[in-house]
Amino acid sequence: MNPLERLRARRAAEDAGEDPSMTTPEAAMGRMDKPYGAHDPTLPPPVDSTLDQAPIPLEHRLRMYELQQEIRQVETQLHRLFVMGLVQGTSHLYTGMEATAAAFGTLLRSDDYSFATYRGHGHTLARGASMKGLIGEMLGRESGLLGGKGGSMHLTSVEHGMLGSYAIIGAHLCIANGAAWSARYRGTDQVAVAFFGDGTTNIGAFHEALNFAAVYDLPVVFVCENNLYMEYTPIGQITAVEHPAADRAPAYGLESIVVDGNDADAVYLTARDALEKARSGGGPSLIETLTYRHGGHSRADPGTYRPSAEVEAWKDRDPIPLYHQRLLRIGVDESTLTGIQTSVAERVDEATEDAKAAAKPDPSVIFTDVYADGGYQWRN
Amino acid sequence: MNPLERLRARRAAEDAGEDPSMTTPEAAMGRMDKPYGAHDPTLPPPVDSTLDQAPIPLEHRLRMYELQQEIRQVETQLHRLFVMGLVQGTSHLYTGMEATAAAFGTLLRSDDYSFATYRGHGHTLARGASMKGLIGEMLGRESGLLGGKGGSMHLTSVEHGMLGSYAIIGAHLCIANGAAWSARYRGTDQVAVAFFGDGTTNIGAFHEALNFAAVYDLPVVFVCENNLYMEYTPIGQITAVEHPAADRAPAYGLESIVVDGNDADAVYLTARDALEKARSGGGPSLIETLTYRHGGHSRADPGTYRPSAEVEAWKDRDPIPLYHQRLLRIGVDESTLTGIQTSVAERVDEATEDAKAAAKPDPSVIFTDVYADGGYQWRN
Amino acid sequence: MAELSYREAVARGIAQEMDRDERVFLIGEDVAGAGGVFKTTVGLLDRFGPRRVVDTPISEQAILGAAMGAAMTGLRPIAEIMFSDFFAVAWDIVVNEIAKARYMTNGQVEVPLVIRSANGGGARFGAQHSQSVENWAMAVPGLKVVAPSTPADVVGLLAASVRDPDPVLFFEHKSLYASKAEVPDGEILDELGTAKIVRPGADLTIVALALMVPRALEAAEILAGEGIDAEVIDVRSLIPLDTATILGSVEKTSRLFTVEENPRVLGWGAEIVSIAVDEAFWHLDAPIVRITTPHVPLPSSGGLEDETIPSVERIVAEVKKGLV
Amino acid sequence: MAELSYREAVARGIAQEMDRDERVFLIGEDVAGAGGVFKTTVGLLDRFGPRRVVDTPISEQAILGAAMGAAMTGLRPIAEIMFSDFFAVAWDIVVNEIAKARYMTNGQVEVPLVIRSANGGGARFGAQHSQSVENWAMAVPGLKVVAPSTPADVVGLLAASVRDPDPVLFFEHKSLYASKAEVPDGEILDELGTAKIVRPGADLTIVALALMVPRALEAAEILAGEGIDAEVIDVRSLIPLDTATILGSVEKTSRLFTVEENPRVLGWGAEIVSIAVDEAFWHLDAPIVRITTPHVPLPSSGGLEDETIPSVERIVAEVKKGLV
Ligand SMILES: Cc1ncc(C[n+]2csc(CCOP(=O)(O)OP(=O)(O)O)c2C)c(N)n1
Ligand SMILES: Cc1ncc(C[n+]2csc(CCOP(=O)(O)OP(=O)(O)O)c2C)c(N)n1
Ligand SMILES: [Mg+2]
Ligand SMILES: [Mg+2]
Repeated sequence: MNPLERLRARRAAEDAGEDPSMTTPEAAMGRMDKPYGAHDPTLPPPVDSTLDQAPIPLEHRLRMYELQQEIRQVETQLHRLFVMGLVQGTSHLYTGMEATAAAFGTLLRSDDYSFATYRGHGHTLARGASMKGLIGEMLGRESGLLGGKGGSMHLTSVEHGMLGSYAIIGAHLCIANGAAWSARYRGTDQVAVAFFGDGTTNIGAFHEALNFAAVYDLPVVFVCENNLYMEYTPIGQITAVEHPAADRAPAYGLESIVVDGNDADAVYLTARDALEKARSGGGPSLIETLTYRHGGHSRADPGTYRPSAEVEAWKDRDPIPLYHQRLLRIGVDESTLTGIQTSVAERVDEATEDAKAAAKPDPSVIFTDVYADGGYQWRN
Repeated sequence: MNPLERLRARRAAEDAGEDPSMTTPEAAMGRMDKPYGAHDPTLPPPVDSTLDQAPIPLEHRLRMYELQQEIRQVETQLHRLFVMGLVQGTSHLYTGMEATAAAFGTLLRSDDYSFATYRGHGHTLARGASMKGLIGEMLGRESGLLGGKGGSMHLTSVEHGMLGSYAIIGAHLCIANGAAWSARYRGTDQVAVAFFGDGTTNIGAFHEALNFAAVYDLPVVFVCENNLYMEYTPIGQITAVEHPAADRAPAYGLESIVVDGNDADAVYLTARDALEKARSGGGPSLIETLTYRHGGHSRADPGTYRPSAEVEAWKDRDPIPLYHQRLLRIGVDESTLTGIQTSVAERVDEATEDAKAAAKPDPSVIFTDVYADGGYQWRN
Repeated sequence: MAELSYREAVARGIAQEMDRDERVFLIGEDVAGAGGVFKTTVGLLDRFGPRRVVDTPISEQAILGAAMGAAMTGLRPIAEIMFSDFFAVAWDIVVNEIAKARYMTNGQVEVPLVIRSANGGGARFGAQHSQSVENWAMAVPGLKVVAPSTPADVVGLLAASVRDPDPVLFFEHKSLYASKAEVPDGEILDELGTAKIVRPGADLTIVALALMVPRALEAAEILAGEGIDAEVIDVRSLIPLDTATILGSVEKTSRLFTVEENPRVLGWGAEIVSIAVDEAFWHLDAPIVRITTPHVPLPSSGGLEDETIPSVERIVAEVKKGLV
Repeated sequence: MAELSYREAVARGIAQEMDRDERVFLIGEDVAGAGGVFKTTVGLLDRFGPRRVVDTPISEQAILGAAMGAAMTGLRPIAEIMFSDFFAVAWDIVVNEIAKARYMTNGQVEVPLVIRSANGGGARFGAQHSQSVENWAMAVPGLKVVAPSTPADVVGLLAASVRDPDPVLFFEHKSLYASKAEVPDGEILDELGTAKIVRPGADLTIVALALMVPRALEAAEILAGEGIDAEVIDVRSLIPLDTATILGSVEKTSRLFTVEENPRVLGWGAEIVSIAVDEAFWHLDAPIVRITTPHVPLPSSGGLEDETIPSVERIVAEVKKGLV
């Protein structure tokens, strides 16, 4: 049973008055009854080919394809640069999870607000932030989005509506509320979107943010990218419910939404509704996208705690080939897609060269921008 | 519609596939659409007279009566002492809410653990802690439960299993988990109980504590005493769901439980099940008891933000006369009850005299018990 | 010129800024309908309506997070943390997010907001509702930290804080709320980072903050009666810190005393001492004396609490001891 | 005697105490199966099983609350906060609950627990994963604060912390995890509140902590080459603080320097300076110099980070400047 089927089965069982925790084998999965890394694999859902017919403009589909390519290729490049010893600090790649950022990136209006986590490369690129700036930041260069002062975990590009990557779990859900608050206060119809992981649903700030958004009907969309793991721990092992976000939505008067996070079209349709709802005064949504990271949690992690059958099944379910196939099915030329791939590759190479050639930041910047006067003087 | 009926109606509407937020007037109540203090009153549920026949030992019922009397009379006395200018600091009376503490106090085993809030006089007395110690503490005397160092908001009597009153919202739910953890770790079947208010359900620590308890199946019972207000704000106005605790229980895989908190027998039956479940390894429960405080939030508050129809309806639904009537109905003599009342009154008077006569703490205690060596030396 | 309580001055300061700038709004627990648990925001809901004066759930992280997000996107929030002890439940948002956003984003993000909070002891509330935590805030780069001692300063420094482009933690002292003084009519705008010599003197310098300022002044009067002429400085803002005024005074008097309410270890006095030792060492005629709350959580009972927090008598005694 | 890394010493210290005392258990995010994100707890799950080595959700308040409740009821928890920056998300439990429980209850409640955390910079993790926050903890009455600089001290001070009846915050330094040194065989038990003179010297005193200790030692060697004989003290525990050793050294050398990684304002150095000025004033021959991270959030890029945290070169330079 895949997670979506499981959710449906559980709902059905509940409707029938059964207690599913006593009857389904998955219910036991959650707790510490297996040796480490030996838990049952969670397999991906089958591709929903009816989505081929979804009412999505072709230009949006091509943009999603391009964004997924951009993100994948940048992440792959960053991995290479890391192996070469050029990437500074930690990094958390988004490889395998591209569909969510791509769908939202395609739909968000340029004045909407994004808030991401330390795993935020994809969300940053999806808003149109500069590839040079991103790679430059990863290499700790002056040309970086943050001038080398923030690093991989804090990517921000305010001019693109990308209001930051936040490296301590939870806070940015609360901060996204504030941007949504501000939008409504100022009488605009901007929307704020906060992306975060499954593990993040267990921290207090998640709860405060969701209730707060619901109470004030804020134009905010919370997107839980459930990649099944909190670092090295299967999410089910440390979470009281199977769907860490969707099963909590009713606690905030919200609808439970689980969507295939490896299918950009599935995410697109859900995102479109949620954004529309928020923009028109309908209040917040909480969306759980089911996905998987191809690599480890961070650059240092080989990811061996994951059952290999699981890793393989999800790699087979890679969002990019899936989307490539869909585009071919609906009549896009292979050459168009190859053209996109190639032009992305060229831009990635160019950005890489740019970053490598960029200067290291001047030490004087250590003392800039602590306060609004540009400096760090806390005394006279 | 009273809250219980409302809950049932809402559930029924949901089962029927309706969206109740669009159809019931109560749904709108929650938000800021009325002038301050002019929200619709929330009326108490009718007395459930079938509880007369509940299988509760008479000695337990008499104990619950006695405890409710103790708590009520102590609170009334403290109010008098406050008016006389003798009570130090703030105080948060439990008047009107006695049934919950009385039921749990009657059921808890002497080695179980209680954790309460700043509104903890009742929970402290219900564990058998000394009345002299309690009143002494309120008067800031050396004879106080905390020697005058903690005050009203931190009542503790470890020897009675009363592990403390916590004045900052939320933390003690997490701490109660630890006591439950410890009980299981040590192989005992002790249970920990945490009491807290409706307003407390919106803070992050609530969420972390509930998930944590559920994940590890801890022997802990969370008791939300929903008195309809967070300080001066109607709970519905700042909470996304109608039942701040019960509607969140499913988010932790727990059953939704709402009980009449002004009927000690109703609380008793629910508490008994939850304690039994916890004690036998069945894990945590979350109980919401519906109740009302007769007075203001704290000693300084006249409580004018509450519709007078509401205050009157709930005062009519006072748990103590209700229980008195029940005991008469099931055959207890009026004289037995009067006897209990009188003996409690005598003990309250005695404790008051004791506290008034007690010495003020010696200033030297300012420097004791910061560290385990008894002192405050942080350096040599 | 009208006499105003410190409590009323808070509402007046907020109203002045809300009148001036539509981007300013007030958010916190029971700040709207109830006018604040300390009655510091009475009348604001009626005057500015529920869009700009907002009651919240008990969700300090959500409150400060919302204030931050709003500040990042063009508004000027004033958020209330009811008791400063409760900063601890949202400390991550304050120190890791609000304080660092500008720096980490290389100046892309601005967080112009004010967080007001009731600080300090004296009400027999016990150890979780009486702390002076201005030193917690002072230790965090990126924050500004203000603590007024008079009604006029409340209005003027609050206005300066609201207009400041950086995040400001604004500590109101619970035990000063009832105190009254003349406050000039019309708009008042003061300046952060300016200490005030509230009593000139020649023999020694006493540096104090918030509730300790009136106590230091009273102590100075008593000392004057004994022929000791103390200069009293009201620090007013810990960050930015007006070291020029403090060091100038030390150069004149050669003797320095700090009077602080926070517990002793790493109270703000330690920073003043360290700066003075570094930069006015050759002017010092004697050890610098920190008069502080001892390093204990605060006891609740009246007599105990009064003994714990520096009193006028203790200031007098310690100064005299320090002068020997 | 075996050579052990600082990282391995953590696991050894925990194992030693878990072997000794059944009441000790370890709880934190990814401490069990994965052996910790810094690999400091490798092998403990296999050795002690899932009852005593427990992985948790990302719920720092729940983790520390559970540790507190368990400590109150007879256990001896060791909880991990993965990065010390994350203390901020559970600061209320630490400072308002754990630190104050004994005092507020007049001694009824005990909270014997250890909270271990990876502290400090050097890994290019940026401002939210690199802070040195030992000064936050030092300011709170009721806590003990320990920060070892060598593998042997890790084992011995961790053992002392676990056996201590008070709550201890135990700061491990990220940039020391890979460092190696000889560690005696068998049980090691050290003592809190004892600073160590790690290099005797006659001309000046350098007081350092954690990663700053090896840097101070290296600086001292360079200074020795120029004829300057520095005494280096490893503070080891900020609370309890061994002022006797520090003041004794100052009385001998008359010159004091502190080297600290936390940002400048109200870093622990400020307390040492204040104590020295108060109690060794007449011994001081010159201003006391605090060598600190400047008062900024930490930048992430390698070159910037290295320039920000005190380096051997900076220590040498500042000492020489301070001696003029
Ligand atoms: C408050 C806090 N606790 C712990 C961490 C360490 N940490 C970083 S990522 C992570 C796992 C997050 O899992 P999830 O939310 O599922 O996101 P994912 O990494 O899978 O995208 C943890 C525990 C943190 N950054 N912040
Ligand atoms: C973290 C925190 N925020 C705010 C407060 C101030 N406060 C004290 S009681 C209270 C209302 C609590 O309401 P509820 O949980 O319903 O309990 P009740 O007082 O009704 O028993 C508030 C906001 C606090 N003590 N702690
Ligand atoms: Mg995840
Ligand atoms: Mg309530």
